[in-house]
Amino acid sequence: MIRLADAAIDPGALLAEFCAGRTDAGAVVSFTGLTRGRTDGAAVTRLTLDAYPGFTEAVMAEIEAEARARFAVEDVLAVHRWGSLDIGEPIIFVAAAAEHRRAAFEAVDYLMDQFKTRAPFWKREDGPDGARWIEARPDDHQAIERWATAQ
Amino acid sequence: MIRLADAAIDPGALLAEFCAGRTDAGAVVSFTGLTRGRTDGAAVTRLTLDAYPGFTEAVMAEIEAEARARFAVEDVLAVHRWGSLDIGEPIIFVAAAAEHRRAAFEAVDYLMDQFKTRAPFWKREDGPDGARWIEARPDDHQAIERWATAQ
Amino acid sequence: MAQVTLFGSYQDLAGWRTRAVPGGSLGAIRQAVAAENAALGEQLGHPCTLVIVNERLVGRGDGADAHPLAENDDVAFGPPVSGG
Amino acid sequence: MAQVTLFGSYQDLAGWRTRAVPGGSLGAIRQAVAAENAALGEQLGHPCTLVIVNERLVGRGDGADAHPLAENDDVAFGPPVSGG
Repeated sequence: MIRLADAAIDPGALLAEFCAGRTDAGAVVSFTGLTRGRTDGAAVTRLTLDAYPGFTEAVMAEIEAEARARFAVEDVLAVHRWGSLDIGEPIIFVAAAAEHRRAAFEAVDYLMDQFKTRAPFWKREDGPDGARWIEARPDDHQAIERWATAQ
Repeated sequence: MIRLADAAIDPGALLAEFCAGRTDAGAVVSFTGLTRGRTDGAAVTRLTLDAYPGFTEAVMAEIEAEARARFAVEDVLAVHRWGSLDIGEPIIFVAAAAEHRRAAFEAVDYLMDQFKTRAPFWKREDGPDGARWIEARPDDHQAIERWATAQ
Repeated sequence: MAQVTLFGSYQDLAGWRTRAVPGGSLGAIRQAVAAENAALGEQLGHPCTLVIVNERLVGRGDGADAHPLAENDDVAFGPPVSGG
Repeated sequence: MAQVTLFGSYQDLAGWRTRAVPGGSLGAIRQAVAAENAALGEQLGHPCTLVIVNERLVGRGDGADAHPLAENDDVAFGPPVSGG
């Protein structure tokens, strides 16, 4: 399940909802991305994420389908925030449930690597030194290569 | 931070508490272990975890210190339930916060592998076919070997 | 005329987000934009630029130039993305 | 006399959880238990058994036999563990 959220997301509530009523999955792994007050040494006061509703969910849903096909998971949830975010606010919540923990870890790891380089969001950081647009980092591009050869 | 809980633990509330106020950590990874209604094909109706308060936390704290020394994490939390659990109830919640996601993933992965084989808990599953004591699985023993050579 | 939307830094470069641009193909749209703003026109042709028509990715940069457009198609150009 | 506590399956095997057992070393405690319950005595000597004195791990199975005990020491024996 993929959701695009234009208001604050609540990782605690999302994890509680995702765990509720599960009696077959022994393992739930989650990732929460938070807006940092500093990147590469520069202060950040606000983060703005642009998205293209319709297209953005479609690409995320493709990535979700890949993860479901690739790992022995029972369920996957990804909620991505867009709009204007304060420092410390959650940007993304991703969770996977599986019978055993390895598949849950790998699915969330995979989803995050793919979202970082492929999910259509455009990020602008505002700080005392002005605004700058953020692209995927070199280590994000390296990270995604792990999945080309692995299993 | 290590906690031993003799009453129900709430992964959503723990994740919310763990994320709150973080402005330096961009990444929070969590693991939640849930009581499964079936293991290796056998139905389970109740899980009982025995622990040795004092000793159990001390071993968990040792493992936590290893993880903090080994990975670039800002914070680690592990809450382990003991006592008598219904199917679907959380057994363990582990979370790590880091500037970048790789360290957070690896720390939680490491903590779970170590807890599975080293944390002093004794588990009994009750089901229609009687009771059985559970030891770490062969794949848990394999999992822990990954950390002997890695980085 | 196609409705053209720009994302991320392309908006700042253009000074607009959405406008109607005449042209029967993506190449024609790019040329119309480049005639007015050479720097933006160059960015839209870059091989990393996502070119999206009616919410579907149709190619990257000037590699999508041949793609024909119908009246009222929604066209979008986006710089390299960074989710999560 | 040391207070001896058994964990996990050892409790089921013994039929008790905690009792006072006389003996000036862990080996003596093991022998006292084995005299009463040979199967349990053998388990306590197994190289995977955790042997804990006053909340500190002092060794495994009969490898810890030489460890001396003081009056009122807390001794615990646990089978292989499985957290998480």
